[in-house]
Amino acid sequence: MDQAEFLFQILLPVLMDGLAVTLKLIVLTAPFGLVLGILVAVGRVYGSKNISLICKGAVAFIKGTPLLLMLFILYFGLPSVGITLSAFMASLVGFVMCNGAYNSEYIRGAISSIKEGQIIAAQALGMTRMQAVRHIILPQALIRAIPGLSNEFIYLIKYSSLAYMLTVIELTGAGKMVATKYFEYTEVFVIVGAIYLLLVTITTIAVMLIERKVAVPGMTQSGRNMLDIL
Amino acid sequence: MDNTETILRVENIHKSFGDLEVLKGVSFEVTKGETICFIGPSGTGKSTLLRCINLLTQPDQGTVWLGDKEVTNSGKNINHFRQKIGMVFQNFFLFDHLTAVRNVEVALIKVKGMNPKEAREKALYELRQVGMEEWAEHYPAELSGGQAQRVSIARALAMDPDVILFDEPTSALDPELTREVLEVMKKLAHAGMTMLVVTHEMGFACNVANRIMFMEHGEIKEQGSPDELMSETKFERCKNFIGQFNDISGD
Amino acid sequence: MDNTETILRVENIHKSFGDLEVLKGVSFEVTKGETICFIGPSGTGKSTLLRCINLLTQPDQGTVWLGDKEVTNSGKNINHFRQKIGMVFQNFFLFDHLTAVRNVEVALIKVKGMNPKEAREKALYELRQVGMEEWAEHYPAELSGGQAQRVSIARALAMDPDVILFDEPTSALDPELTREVLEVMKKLAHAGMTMLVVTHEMGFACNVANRIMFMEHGEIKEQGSPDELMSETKFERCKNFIGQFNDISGD
Amino acid sequence: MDFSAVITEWFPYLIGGIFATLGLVGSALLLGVLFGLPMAVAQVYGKRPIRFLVGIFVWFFRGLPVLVLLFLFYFGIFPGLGMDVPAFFVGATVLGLRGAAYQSQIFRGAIQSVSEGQMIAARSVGMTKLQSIQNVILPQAVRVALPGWSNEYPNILTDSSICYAIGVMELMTRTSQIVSQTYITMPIYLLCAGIFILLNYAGMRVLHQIEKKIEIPGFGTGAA
Amino acid sequence: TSSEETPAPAQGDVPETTIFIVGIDGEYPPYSYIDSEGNPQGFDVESVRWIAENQGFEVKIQPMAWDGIIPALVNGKIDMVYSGLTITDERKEKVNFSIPYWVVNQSVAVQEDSGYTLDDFKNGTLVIGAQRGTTGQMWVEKNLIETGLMSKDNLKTYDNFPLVAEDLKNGRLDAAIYDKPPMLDAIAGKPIVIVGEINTGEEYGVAIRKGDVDLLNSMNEGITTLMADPYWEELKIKYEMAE
Ligand SMILES: Nc1ncnc2c1ncn2[C@@H]1O[C@H](COP(=O)(O)OP(=O)(O)OP(=O)(O)O)[C@@H](O)[C@H]1O
Ligand SMILES: Nc1ncnc2c1ncn2[C@@H]1O[C@H](COP(=O)(O)OP(=O)(O)OP(=O)(O)O)[C@@H](O)[C@H]1O
Ligand SMILES: [Mg+2]
Ligand SMILES: [Mg+2]
Repeated sequence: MDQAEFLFQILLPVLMDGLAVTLKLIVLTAPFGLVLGILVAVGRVYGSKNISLICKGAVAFIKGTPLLLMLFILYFGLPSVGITLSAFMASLVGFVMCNGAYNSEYIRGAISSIKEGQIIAAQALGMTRMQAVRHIILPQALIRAIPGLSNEFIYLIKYSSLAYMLTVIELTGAGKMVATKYFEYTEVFVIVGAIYLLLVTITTIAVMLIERKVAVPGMTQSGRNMLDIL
Repeated sequence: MDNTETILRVENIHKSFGDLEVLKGVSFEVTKGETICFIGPSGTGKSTLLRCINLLTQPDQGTVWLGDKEVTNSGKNINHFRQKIGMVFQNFFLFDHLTAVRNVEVALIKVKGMNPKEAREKALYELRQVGMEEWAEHYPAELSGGQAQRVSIARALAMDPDVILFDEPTSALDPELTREVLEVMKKLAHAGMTMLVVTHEMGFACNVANRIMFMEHGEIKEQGSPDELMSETKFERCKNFIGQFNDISGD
Repeated sequence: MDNTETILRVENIHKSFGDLEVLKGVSFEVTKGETICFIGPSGTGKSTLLRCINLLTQPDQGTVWLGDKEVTNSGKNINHFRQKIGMVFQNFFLFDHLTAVRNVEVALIKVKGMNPKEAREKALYELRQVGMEEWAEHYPAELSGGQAQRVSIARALAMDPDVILFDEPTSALDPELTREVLEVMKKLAHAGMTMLVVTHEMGFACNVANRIMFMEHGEIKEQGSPDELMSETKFERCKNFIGQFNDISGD
Repeated sequence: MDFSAVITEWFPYLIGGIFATLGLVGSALLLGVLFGLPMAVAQVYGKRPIRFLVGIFVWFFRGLPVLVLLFLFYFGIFPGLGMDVPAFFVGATVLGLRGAAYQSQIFRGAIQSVSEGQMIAARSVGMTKLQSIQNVILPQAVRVALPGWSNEYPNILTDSSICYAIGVMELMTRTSQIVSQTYITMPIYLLCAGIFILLNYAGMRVLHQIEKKIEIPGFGTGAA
Repeated sequence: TSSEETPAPAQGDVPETTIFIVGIDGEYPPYSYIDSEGNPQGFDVESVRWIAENQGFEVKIQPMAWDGIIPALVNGKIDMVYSGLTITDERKEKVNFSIPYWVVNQSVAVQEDSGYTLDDFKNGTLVIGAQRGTTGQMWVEKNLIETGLMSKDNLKTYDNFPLVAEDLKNGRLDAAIYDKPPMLDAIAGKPIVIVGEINTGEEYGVAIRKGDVDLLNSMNEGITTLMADPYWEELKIKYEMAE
């Protein structure tokens, strides 16, 4: 069997199946992670004392537990209390929790960087606190949080590979299967690495375009430095 | 003033921050169409007083009435009163992520529930009133200070308020820009808007105000018409304070 | 002025930002001990001119001489000249992470290589000069605007500059705080410091300046002593500009 | 074998894993700062070619999975340079350089958040650009960056377990080894989670202390 | 670290004993694992130590994750992999294998009260769990999936066998396949029973870098000697691997 045959007939088809699973994981995780991040951040900054404390504790717990262990707990641990999630669901829940917790930190930072005057002015117009948060604070915070959120999205691309530990055969897992069978570790991981690099590059370019689209004069320095991507 | 209906009544407002008593029982009444200027040294509680009126700061004691309704203790209803009491800030506090026209219309849509088309029309109308219609699509960072302040006045006007509170609307501006903004305010005053203005612009105060209130140490120490301020002995402490501005050139 | 030595010479400075020509050939000389005030409308290039003098902005053309040495084209040596040309900014620009005294001494230690003990003494001395010795251990955020500006003057003074450039040093301050800072500047002027001041404070300009320069559209349009400004016909355009400040009260 | 007996027997071995983990994380964090901070400065103030090079570095190290980077350095780069270095060293280097890529972006954001006036003022008292960065910009930027920087700690902690691929046995690996022999799964994984949470908590406490210590009135360190 | 990289001893000197580095999986009892002191142990580990002494070289045992172990071998970071490694044709293209030293039989386990039989398993009607890279996984792929008897989604692969056992207990799996001796350990005390064995006929061998012929020869010689030695039986008894 020559290299080309191995590459095109064996490796790539398997990797493409894996990639599909990886993309499914990412595409499903990201929106929920964002929403969770927003809710937790708002809960922490504007929620009542109890809500704020709960959010803070949950974030500390999630940030403190390595994701792999979190996945093990969700998948292997929960059945003992009667909750049996499929491997895909368990991965998804784990990723959303993790992604949400980190996102909330970036959004929280962005919220606190917004001048107090913005919320005061909104309230002076008769907006309720929550209206002010929704229509005035969050839009600004989200724009500022984009760099952090995109960092987290890139992390998500990479840590989605941990789903493999729960029997979900995504990109990395697919690669590993082929590698163990044929002992072609180097080739396999170079290609898997290249695919991840491609995903990350696409993401960074997409983020750049988004930043440029939502850029508000004087509010961010977004898009200033294309070089930080390439 | 052909209308003597009392539109705003402030009674015995007290406010402390920690140990610091900032307002020590302030009371006054405002007639519809009146323009009142507050002057006085820094840290005297002028801004705090304005904020107590629409409960952006919660007073420790005292009541505020708008027409025949109590503003203090209005609970959830406060958002209704805040629409009726416009406010313009020293640093404009425009919403940084919205264009001028969106700044004006956002509360119309989200608070008043107006439909977007109507809101846009009204917003443009108000921008025209302050001479900013051409700048409707610009973001706050693209406006000069005077322009930003005029947009913020349009934003307050759009809610059709009964009273507008101005907290040092020109003190972040240089003389030329100050002039732009004072012109707009003068126009408003002449058009019969009820206004409470904290300012250091004695020229404006003397020329436009119906009444001037001199505040010091959390109390209204002296008050009267501009003419009284200029002529009578009543405004002794106040004249002393104003005197300082000229000191430096009279050395 | 008993000393007529020319300390600063600015010759034919041009500066454009993109298509916008901000300075169109500005020239003037400053005698040791002189105080010069620059006035003029916003956007006229006053700040840009000051920055061109110590090359914080690189002029496109023209030369600046300090004493008999050329500042422009000084290459790496510019940092030496910047020590000799102090600068005080509208927004103070104190180093936010350093206490007042550390703000004053940091350049002494890091730039002049003074030993920390001496530097501390000198810093405290300069703070005393501006009446801020008691606040030495406070951080910028804990100071009022007037206090912060005084510290920033002390910071400039500590370098023993030949000239100090002030860019609207009081325009971010309210009237009372303005007075504090102008007092300090007046003291400096009387003590013989050479100063270039961009300001809107006509009182200060008339009272303290040896010469007033009226700038418009990137050029010095009119100049002369305060007396000339007050009396002669020469300052026509300038008086027109100043007039605006009073317009509003003379309606 | 019951759980407590297992733990008594294996505890010393786990402790060894904690040290390996801390060693990896510690050196990676240190390397990350040592390289990340200058890279951030270069990216903001550097000339075009330098910015470009830093950009490539960041793209590369953020884009590739840790496992691939480990292979690349362990089997490719270090041997290629004729250096025969221990796996631990390779692990720390890779985690460190990868950390530098991420941290440079955290620091860059912080540097850019320091207002322009600070630089102008520093130059106006005669400081050179480098002096201004050292004495004025960085002391402020570091304070701003600290909260975001603290996210790096759990991130590296998580990635450190991948170093087993080149033979470094840290906490997570040792946990799996114990599981594979004792066949007690959840309790041991939970114990491991507990240790990680403790480590993370301890790290956060230390950071918090530092934040408190360098706190300056009116200067937002955004302490959590 | 590799023998090849140490410079050849100068002429006339007494050659020092060469040290070979042996890569093992630290999570594959009873063949290779780490004891609570942190020392490598196991059937394979003791075997290679015996062979080294017999053949006159020294060994250093290096535990590694599977992901890195073959690249390490190919790149000369280690000199052999002696850790329950199945000999396959695909793998033979990349590395040399010693003569087989062990024949592996797979056992199939199901939940105690499930009623599943070995036939159910072989018909491809069950959801099967296996440890990644083991003979069990390969057997299922070859005989059930590639023959179309079973959908490939019904084979779940795990990082280690305890997790397979855990999921069999949790009910996500109908059956599990694994080497018999460790299977016995893994299911002890759990509601899981072995329903049969499959003679896969697959064999374990030592993987050695292509071209490293001397080492291959001495390992082959060593293995032959060991298997003829009484120590071989002792080892089998010690690790409960006697048939
Ligand atoms: N939220 C607050 N917490 C604590 N102290 C406050 C707060 N708001 C205002 N103060 C203090 O109350 C006093 C009065 O402040 P206020 O802003 O009302 O004065 P002012 O008359 O508007 O002064 P200025 O002319 O400087 O605006 C000041 O000493 C100020 O420091
Ligand atoms: N770095 C820059 N890039 C582009 N344009 C600039 C820059 N700095 C200043 N300008 C422009 O140059 C013109 C002159 O600015 P400058 O700040 O010197 O005016 P000024 O007389 O100081 O006005 P003000 O009284 O408002 O401070 C303005 O139109 C300004 O927008
Ligand atoms: Mg105020
Ligand atoms: Mg200026």
